Amino acid sequence: MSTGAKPILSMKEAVRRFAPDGQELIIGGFAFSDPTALAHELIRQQRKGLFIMKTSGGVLVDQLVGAGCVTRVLSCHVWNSVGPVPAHCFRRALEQGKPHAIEIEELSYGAFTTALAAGACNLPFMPTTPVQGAGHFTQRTFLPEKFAVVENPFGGGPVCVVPPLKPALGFFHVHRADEYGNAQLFGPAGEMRFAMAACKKLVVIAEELVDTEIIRQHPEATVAPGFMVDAVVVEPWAAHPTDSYGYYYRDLAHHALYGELSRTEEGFRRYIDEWVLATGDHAGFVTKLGEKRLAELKVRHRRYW
Amino acid sequence: MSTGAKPILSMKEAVRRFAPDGQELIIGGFAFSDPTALAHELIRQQRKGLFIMKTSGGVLVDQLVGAGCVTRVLSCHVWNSVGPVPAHCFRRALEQGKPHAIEIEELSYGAFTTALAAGACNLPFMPTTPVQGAGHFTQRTFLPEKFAVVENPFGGGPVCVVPPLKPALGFFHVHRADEYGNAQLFGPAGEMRFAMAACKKLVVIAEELVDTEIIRQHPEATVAPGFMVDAVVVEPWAAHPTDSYGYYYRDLAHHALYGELSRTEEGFRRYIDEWVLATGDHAGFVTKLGEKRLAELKVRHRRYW
Amino acid sequence: MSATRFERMLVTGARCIADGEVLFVGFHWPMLMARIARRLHAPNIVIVYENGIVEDRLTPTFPTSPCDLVAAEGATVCAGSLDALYMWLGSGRVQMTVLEAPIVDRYGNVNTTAVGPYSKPKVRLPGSGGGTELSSLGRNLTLVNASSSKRSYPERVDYVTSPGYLGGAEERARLGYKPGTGPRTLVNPLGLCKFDERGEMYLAALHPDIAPEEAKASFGWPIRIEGGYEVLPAPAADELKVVREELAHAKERYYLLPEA
Amino acid sequence: MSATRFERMLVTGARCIADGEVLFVGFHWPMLMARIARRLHAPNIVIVYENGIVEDRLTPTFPTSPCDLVAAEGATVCAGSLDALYMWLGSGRVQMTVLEAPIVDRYGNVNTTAVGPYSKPKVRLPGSGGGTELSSLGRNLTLVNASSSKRSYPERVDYVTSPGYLGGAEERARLGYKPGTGPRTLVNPLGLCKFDERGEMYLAALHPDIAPEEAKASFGWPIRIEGGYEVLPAPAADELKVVREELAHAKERYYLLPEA
Repeated sequence: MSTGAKPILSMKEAVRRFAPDGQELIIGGFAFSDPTALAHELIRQQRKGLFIMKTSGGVLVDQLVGAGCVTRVLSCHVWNSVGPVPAHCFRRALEQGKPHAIEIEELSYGAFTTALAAGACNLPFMPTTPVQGAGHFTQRTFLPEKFAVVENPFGGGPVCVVPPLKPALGFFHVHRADEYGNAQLFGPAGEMRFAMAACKKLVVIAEELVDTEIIRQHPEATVAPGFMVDAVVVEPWAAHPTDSYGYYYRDLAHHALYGELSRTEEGFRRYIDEWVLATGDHAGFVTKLGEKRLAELKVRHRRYW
Repeated sequence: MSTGAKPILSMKEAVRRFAPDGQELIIGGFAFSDPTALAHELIRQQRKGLFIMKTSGGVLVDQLVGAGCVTRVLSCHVWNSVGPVPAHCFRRALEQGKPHAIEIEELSYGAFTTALAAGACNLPFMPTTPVQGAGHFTQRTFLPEKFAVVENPFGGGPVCVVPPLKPALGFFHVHRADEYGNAQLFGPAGEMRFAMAACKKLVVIAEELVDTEIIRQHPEATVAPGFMVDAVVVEPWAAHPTDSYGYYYRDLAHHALYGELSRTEEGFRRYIDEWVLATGDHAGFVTKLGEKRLAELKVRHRRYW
Repeated sequence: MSATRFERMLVTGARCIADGEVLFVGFHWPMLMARIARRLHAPNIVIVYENGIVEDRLTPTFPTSPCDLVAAEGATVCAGSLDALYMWLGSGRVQMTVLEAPIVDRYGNVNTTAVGPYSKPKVRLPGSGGGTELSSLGRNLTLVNASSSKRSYPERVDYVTSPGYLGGAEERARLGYKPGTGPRTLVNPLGLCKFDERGEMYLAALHPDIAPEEAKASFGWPIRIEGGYEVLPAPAADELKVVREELAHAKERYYLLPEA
Repeated sequence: MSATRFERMLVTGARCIADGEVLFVGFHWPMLMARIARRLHAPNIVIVYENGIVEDRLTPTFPTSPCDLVAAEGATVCAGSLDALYMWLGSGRVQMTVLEAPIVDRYGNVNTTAVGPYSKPKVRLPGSGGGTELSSLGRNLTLVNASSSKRSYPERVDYVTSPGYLGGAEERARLGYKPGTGPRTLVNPLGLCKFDERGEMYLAALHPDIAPEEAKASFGWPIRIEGGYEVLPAPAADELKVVREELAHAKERYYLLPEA
């Protein structure tokens, strides 16, 4: 939350500095721009007791849960969207307490979006989707005040409202950033603009670092002004196996591979050993994917930016 | 509110079809992208009794008020921002009832934005800036329910809220649109995305009509999807004398000319006679501006879109 | 080869889609149905997704989910979730809403969260995503359930992820849900269900080879069937051709298809 | 030529701006002050405007208002008013807020709406714009009043457009305004005013040639002056040079300047 140049950190260093055991953090992406490279580094550094907020958990949250890094999840959806097949680790944790039990708190995507909007705008609450009668209205695990109902002061009955959500820390995948932290994302933005602004501290994970003059060419695509950003990580392919609009496509085969291996605890361990631990860092992971796969995934049409 | 091709209307025809006497309408722009060409046509067609909503009224609202088209204004600001000099007609109407009295209702820009956001999202109300104690909280002319105060259900005291604002009709200046009504705006957007979505009917006034393939090149800049739009007017220089980002600059000399002439009722009449009535339509107005002025105002650097 | 029940479900669902409408399409089979409809009789539909994409034409590649960004290639609009869920869906601008409902009860309540007790589920499912919004806010809500097993139609779901009529239409109205919302239709391999004014599901149409008794036996409560229920016409040749092409395409895109 | 009082006001205001901060800058003289500060000692400020522009460097052309889009040429961010007013200002991310206050009272309440009765004003003014947000939500709020006439400093404004401390700091707190908001400083041609813990304005600093009695006579109430009030240093040569260059530039851009 300041102007001027920001630290440009390796993923290792960013995780070390910002995300100790027990950290509360929101992770960006909505089954696209999921910074899986961050999850891998959290696993490599053997984080414990994390409180992860993520709208669409996907394979990323599944891996963190499977690796035993997480004790709390706030989410609206956790699944492997290719197939689709289950998020097996997530299921094992909730159904069988393996590798250990986790606490889950749920919102709908709209409620999550509006709670983040309230947090971003520093408003005391925000009307949201009517969800009275839904399970996530009644069922409250660790956020007893995740919804309330107020009378509409202008008449017309009960209104479901959410409190502002203000994550202590956010890690968000973006397409590009400059040294001041100005961060740009093209394509659909989901809830990301609000989510980034709701964070007390914010780290962006960019596919590429660019000169500020490049940022100025598309000022509408800046999803976080530099003054919101605390550090920048430059990590190409950080969102693999999800999509990065204009950069690379969803890696369906890798989703399927993970889906297959993670059916068993042993298979999941193998995936982590082979793809996360043995690779050492994300550059190693990318090398393991191989030139051929990368070439297939690369978006081939010319970007306009 | 439908898919498919939309009527492409001349400004004359759009005003005739959509804006009869007594119409409630919100006009887009926030001292930039003010569709002054619309105001001129409303004056040419001698509209009466309009209820105009406009966040920043500017010279546009001043002219409508001076020409006697308006009985109600909902606004957060009405002034000639070059100089700055007063919006003389607006002052005369409120101070002296000339050419006739008008009713004014006021919001702050934030309250206006949040009321439009609530209208756009179809939410029953929205928390806004605390304005209790401010004049526009207390003073209510024709919107007795423009604010309310509710208790924060999550604790922490009174919260000022606004009801949703849903204008019956909107006319908005945009940069370009296609035949389906997909409308794009570059540069700052102010409250425009919310304001357009809050309207029950919506007409866009585009600097240029483009092929849908052009729209697809910058999907992030689409401020109104075609299915929100009821008709398209193509009118280059429609926002003169305000700016149209990437197209032309604010015409300071013209703002000053208008500011000077409108000091008196007689001078205002002369301006209207000469610049609005005698020109016949906006193409005539643009011709009267002259090649030299147009060349000065045109944005010279290369647009990226 | 004659059409499987699953293929007939896709055709029935696609036929429910009228040309020229704005559709909010949820994950999975609804996406396939909308694609089939677009190729057949509804080329001018405009599809919106929860992440803010507006897809106004057939994409070259079938997206595996709304967040598979091949859905955004050539999109006319890329906005965000506040736009999609509230400015487009909640505003009533979307004319039809299509949501997958793998477990659905008598009153159209959908469970995609947990079977068994929430805190110790027998089967844990993905959760809501935007499903709650589709069912809370969507107009002309059409549910899709590819199963005809009784387990998929309990009398009351263990967990209401996407609210239907809750305990009945009155309860839904009382809690502040807007008029015009709530499920209208359910498409499944047996045929079509509708909802009566009390919010209860009934069998309204069946495929030709399905006997009313067989259909009724698929539901976990004594479901009502209209005396003069409709018998659905078999898929036409062009419909079946498109369905099979799209299923082959989906399979290439790692879609898991039901056993034939 | 020695500095005019107006020029000294601009220098004083510019000096209040610390390098490296995020500033929310309102219409008119605040824009000029921020520009002067940027050229002098604060090149690294980041200026945000209510329409969603982030201006992180000196624009070649001085914008006549925040909506003169020469302000957006080369901007790093073009967003909207919800971003600017709430996500940046209301969130507390803006470290200093500068608002023109042409009529301001004992408790820092600003009137830019109407002099005389609201329904039949003697002088009608523009209204709030985003001014209400700047004073309601802004941190380190600095007001600028280019007048030193008593009419510009009534004991109580006829209309509160931008709330200061209302009837006193207690009232502001009671109504739900956030701690840390409310006016801190007022810059005018006489010097600087500050606000005490009850929210009342007092004279804290004067330019060298201004006697306390003269200053006090400009206010419509018996304003308190600190015994050891500060005497402001005269503008340095470089400050005056920049001020005059920018005034010349502003004049070319149709800014109306006060009579010398």
